[in-house]
Amino acid sequence: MDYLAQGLIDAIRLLMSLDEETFSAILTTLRISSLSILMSLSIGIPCGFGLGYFDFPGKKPIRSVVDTLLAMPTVVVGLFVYAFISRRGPLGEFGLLFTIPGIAIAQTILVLPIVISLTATAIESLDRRVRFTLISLGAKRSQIALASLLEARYAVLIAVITAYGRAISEVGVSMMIGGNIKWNTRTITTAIALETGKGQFSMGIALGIVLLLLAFLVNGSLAFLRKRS
Amino acid sequence: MDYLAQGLIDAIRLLMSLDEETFSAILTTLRISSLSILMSLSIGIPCGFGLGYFDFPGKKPIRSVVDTLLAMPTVVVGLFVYAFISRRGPLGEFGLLFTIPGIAIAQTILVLPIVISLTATAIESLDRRVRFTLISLGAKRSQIALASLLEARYAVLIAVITAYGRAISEVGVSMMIGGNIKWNTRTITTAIALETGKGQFSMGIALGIVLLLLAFLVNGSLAFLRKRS
Amino acid sequence: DKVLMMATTTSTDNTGLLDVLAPVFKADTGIELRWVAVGTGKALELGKNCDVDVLLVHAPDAEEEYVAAGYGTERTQVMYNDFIIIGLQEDRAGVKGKTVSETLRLIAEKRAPFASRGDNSGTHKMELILWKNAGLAVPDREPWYIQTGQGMINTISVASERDAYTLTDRGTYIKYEDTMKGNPPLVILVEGDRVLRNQYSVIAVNPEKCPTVNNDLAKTYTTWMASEKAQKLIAEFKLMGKQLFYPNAGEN
Amino acid sequence: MRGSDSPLYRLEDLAFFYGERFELHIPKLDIPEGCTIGFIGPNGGGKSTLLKILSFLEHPHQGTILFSGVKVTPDANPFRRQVTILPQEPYLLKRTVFENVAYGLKVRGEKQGIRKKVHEALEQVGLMPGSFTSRSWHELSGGEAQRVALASRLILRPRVLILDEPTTSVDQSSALLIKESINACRRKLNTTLIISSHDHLWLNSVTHDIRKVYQGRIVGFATENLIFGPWKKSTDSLYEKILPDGQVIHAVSPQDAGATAILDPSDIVISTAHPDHLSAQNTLSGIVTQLSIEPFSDTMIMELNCGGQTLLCRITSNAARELNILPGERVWAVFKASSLRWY
Amino acid sequence: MRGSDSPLYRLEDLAFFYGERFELHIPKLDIPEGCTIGFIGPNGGGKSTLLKILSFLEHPHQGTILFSGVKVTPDANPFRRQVTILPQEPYLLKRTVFENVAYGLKVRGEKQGIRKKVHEALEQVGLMPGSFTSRSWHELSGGEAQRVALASRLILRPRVLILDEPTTSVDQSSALLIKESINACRRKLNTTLIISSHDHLWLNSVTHDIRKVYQGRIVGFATENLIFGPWKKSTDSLYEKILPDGQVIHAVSPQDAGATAILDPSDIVISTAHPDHLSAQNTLSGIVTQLSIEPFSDTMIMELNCGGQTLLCRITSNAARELNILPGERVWAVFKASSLRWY
Ligand SMILES: Nc1ncnc2c1ncn2[C@@H]1O[C@H](COP(=O)(O)OP(=O)(O)OP(=O)(O)O)[C@@H](O)[C@H]1O
Ligand SMILES: Nc1ncnc2c1ncn2[C@@H]1O[C@H](COP(=O)(O)OP(=O)(O)OP(=O)(O)O)[C@@H](O)[C@H]1O
Ligand SMILES: [Mg+2]
Ligand SMILES: [Mg+2]
Repeated sequence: MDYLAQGLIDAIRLLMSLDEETFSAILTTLRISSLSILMSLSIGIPCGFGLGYFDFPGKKPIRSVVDTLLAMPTVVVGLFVYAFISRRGPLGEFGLLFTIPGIAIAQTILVLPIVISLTATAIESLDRRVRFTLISLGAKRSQIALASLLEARYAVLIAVITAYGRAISEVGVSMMIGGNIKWNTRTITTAIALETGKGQFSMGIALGIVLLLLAFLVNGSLAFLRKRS
Repeated sequence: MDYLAQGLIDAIRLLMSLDEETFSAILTTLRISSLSILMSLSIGIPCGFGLGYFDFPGKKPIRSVVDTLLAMPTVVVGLFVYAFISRRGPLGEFGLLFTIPGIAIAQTILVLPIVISLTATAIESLDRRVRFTLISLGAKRSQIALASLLEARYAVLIAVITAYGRAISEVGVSMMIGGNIKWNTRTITTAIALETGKGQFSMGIALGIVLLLLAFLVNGSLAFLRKRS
Repeated sequence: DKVLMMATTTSTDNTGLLDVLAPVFKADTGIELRWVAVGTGKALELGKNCDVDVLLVHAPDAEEEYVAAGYGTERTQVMYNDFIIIGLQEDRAGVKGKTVSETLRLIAEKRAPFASRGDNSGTHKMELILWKNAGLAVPDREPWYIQTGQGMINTISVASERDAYTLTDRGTYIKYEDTMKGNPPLVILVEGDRVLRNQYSVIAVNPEKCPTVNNDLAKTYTTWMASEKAQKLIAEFKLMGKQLFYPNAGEN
Repeated sequence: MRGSDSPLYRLEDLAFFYGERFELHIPKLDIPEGCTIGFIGPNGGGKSTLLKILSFLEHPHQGTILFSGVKVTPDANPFRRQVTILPQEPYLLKRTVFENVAYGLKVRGEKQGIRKKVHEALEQVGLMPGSFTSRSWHELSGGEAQRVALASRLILRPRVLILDEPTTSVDQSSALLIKESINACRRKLNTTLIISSHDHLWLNSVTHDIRKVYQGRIVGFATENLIFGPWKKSTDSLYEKILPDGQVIHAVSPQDAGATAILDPSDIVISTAHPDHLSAQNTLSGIVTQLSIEPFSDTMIMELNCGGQTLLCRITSNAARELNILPGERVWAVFKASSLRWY
Repeated sequence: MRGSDSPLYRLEDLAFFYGERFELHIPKLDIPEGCTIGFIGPNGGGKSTLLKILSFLEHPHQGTILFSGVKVTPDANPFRRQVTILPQEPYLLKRTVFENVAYGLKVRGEKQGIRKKVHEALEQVGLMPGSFTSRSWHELSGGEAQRVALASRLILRPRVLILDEPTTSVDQSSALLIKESINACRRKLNTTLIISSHDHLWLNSVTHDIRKVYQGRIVGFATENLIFGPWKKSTDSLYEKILPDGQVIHAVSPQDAGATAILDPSDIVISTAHPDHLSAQNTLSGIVTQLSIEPFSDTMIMELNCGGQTLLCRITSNAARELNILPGERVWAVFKASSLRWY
């Protein structure tokens, strides 16, 4: 119990003292999660729209596969990506292992199913009249996609928030691909894992609080978007 | 790359040889995830309904907090629960640490935000006429909740699937609270972490495939429900 | 900028030793040392895949195998610490001061809880050797034998929650003592046996198998670690006023 | 509780706002039990808002509602199940037609005879149960959906049945059927009916107590003509509105240029030739577009199109017979400037 | 491409199914450019389905559609932007009224003068731009929403404007306005108008080419009476249907007991006294409920209520004048059993 209280105190101290190590981890976390969320949205939202909007043969099996991939453990994604980007892997020459882009790619793969599945559901849950209305007003395919996503904006936003939450809080991928290298690829979550591994539970809690604060700020700015739209 | 191919072969071997260790982990995984998903649904769906359906002061801040908790790292949840149920914690006397119910409780806390947030969004995305229709047909509060959830069944189902995916694939909580004790609290994901730590990457992949197969079966039965409804 | 990529075991990282050595190494040689702290098995695997330039590990048998298979060169021992057996003060199996083999026999006989890392780490491999030395089969499904499959600190936590004995390296134990504010529930019961020595070595990844590795930097690092300066730093590294590692480069 | 002397609904000094934009204000309205009351009026007048309040779906921001003598509070309302509304845009639950119609019974815990009741309700709205019960909610045409929604209200045999434009997108013979069903409700169960509609003829055939709702107020009765502004000053005391074809309506002192005038159809005199030497300031020429009987009376409503402005005029059947006017003929409508009351 | 000899639409042997339950079947239909065509008929007849096909939202399962001579394919359709439909239950995008009305222009890449066009379109449907443009989609009454949806179609100035029951829940003066707006479209832009409605009078005032859609078929013209079964054999060659008040309609050899008969209003003779010694087998007594002018002709439509069965009868204006019949009076409708054609 003590370490929860102590963790809170440590969290304040970490932030107040502008602790350099913590800030390096915060920055790395933000960089990776922004990169991965941008990539996963730009791939996942179009895919999710297509999966939710169109009827095509094989739609149901694809949907099942995507839903199943929601259960993909981070470590497995990590191993999978590692197999490709390790020096001996087919993409070894790009030197992505132990780098921020490397982690971001793996995180993208991790959260893509969330983005796709939740976006598809958001589009499927739309009033069936949306489609006909947009077509009859003359919208072309990409305009239909954009307008449908706007109609489903709350549900799409929550897809984004869920995906972001998953990306920022995962540790398996960052550990496996990033290597938790201090000043370099150490994220808040890998730092938490490290501290916990050392038995520094209060420090782990403190970093956890820092992470949640970060997520709160990010969500706050998204909620601001939500209000404006 | 070899790991992937080798992993696939290992996965088949594991399942064909009815490997006892693997089956113990599968069983533990199923037990824990069923328990935690049942608990999180029975708490989360009513809360999510309330958050999506009613207007009350403080609704927005609560929503923000729930959305933020989507970014809660598993290790932090683990630490948090550990603080309560460890011997020295306030709930130490129940001896929940290193037990399946203990892990299930922690997992419940982990996936609750997903269930609440996605259910609330599902309810909010409903046609605004649903509420008036149900009231005017004479539905009482709990009947309104049930019927609204049924109206939003696709979106609620995907909330369940996402939560299930998160529960079955997480490792931090199972490790921290379960202790990864062989023949006892070792789940597929903690086994993956172990094998990966040992450098047995192909075994990690193999277990990952086993996990995904499990998830596929569970989703399949849910999809069957979806069809029938 | 010269960057040397190293895979090491968690103990060197968790204790903070590398945080002391790396800046000095950089000042001396201009090389930046970056390391990933993982289990020994995984560290060796990273070496096999050419993802790191050098290894700092403590599993002599696996290391020899690794070098013999041609994955590594210039295995150089740099330091050691030792393993200890810890348990509750009450010591229900009455092992305090006994030899290691006797200790294990007593534990098995009394069916006293024993936490094993069960993760193929250096510590785990040592434990397996100890069971063998004691003439006992390695327990598996005994209810008193808890296989955690986790890191050392977590295994100690499990042991303390379950009132179990466990085998640990001294460095981690001192760290644990530190976090418990000097008043840990588990105390040292058995120590000092020659077999309990925990040897750390540096191995360079073989440039013939991995053309992309920085073998020069690895060599520089190996030499530096064996240098008097580094050896002195290791000897002076203390936690709670206690020495964690004993330099032994060049010794056999 | 259920005082026989107090009306079923008593609204007092009631107000409901949508921001600054719209205010429904009803100083007083009594609705006796067992009566049928109709509301008509232009779009955005406030009919739906009023009906939502009467069905306890919305609570007024000011004033009180007494329901059979008991004050209605915003929350837990013991009368909720006695009142049911068919909204203007009914929503069908994403289930089969059968389940939609049966839902209200199910939530009331009824278990027996549901099947039979559902079939009856569907028949009441002209849908053959055999072909409809097992359909899914989306396998219906617009009018069929409207009627399923109505059936799911009729089946409840409520004390008060509130219908917001029940005949939109319903065909004429079904509209007749619906009229009969709701009349049967009233006769057999003494159901109080509150109905809004734009279909004047249909509403007229269901009730003769039709109120007009305009700009959030109940402004008299259905057949009244509304003449909208703008008005501009012509002579000292007179204001005028120019119709699209150039004819002019004169009025006395509107409050402002945009004011709306109310003209009672009984205040209009019809002439088959252009009248001369008349004291009334307004003489409009128009084409008769429709003649219809007014129920429960010996009068007739004549609809004129006076250069784009529709005027309803009330004449006795005898007068109609004597004048021998038929749709398509030109007549003159004569009324005093002072007959225009200001809303 | 745009052959002046080929009609705008040519439907040939077209069929559309909803499972086994419903089949729309149109052997042949031509719609010339610039015309106005109306569809009327009972609920579930297939009007909306037909209009969806004509607006390329659904593709028929069989048969061909030629649009200005070019065969229409299910996918990428070059004509899609030339045709727009106001669906039966219009959907407003979750945006402001302004953005809803402007959407069609925006997707067409228009940037200039949008504001002005939106204001014009809103005025066309009788909504004051000042008070409506900035409202959110849900801050509207039912009729206002309907009219915003219409405005967002009118603004497109389409080659073909398809309206599925455009006046539902719209008040009477707005219905007049809408009529004028769509007439202006036709006059100024030569827009082809395809309209379904249950409001016979309103539709009649917009077009005189009204077809009846019944059970998935286009079965002639609007004013035709439909007399539904059941029929039962009475004498050797005659079948009869008994009306609710006991009167009987006789017919010759229906295909089956449930068959529906079509009766042309011109085939009915009206008498003010009970006619004797007539050869026609059918003599029904009824009350005149309505008289209305038929546009573009010298005839009138008289609506009778014969014990629950509505009958439309066509008489010349002269005949109406001579007989001096007014709504509310009792008359007799006389027609031959053989006038009943079978659908
Ligand atoms: N949710 C809302 N927010 C703001 N204004 C609203 C809202 N709903 C309705 N209004 C406005 O309130 C007024 C009354 O609306 P109401 O729906 O009661 O009219 P109505 O008489 O039923 O009209 P209609 O004949 O078109 O159905 C209208 O001017 C409308 O624009
Ligand atoms: N999605 C659907 N699935 C199955 N049947 C349908 C579906 N949509 C409509 N139908 C059926 O097809 C028939 C024609 O429907 P349609 O909507 O075209 O009728 P309509 O003439 O527009 O009727 P209304 O006047 O009620 O709007 C109806 O019998 C209806 O029940
Ligand atoms: Mg309304
Ligand atoms: Mg229709």
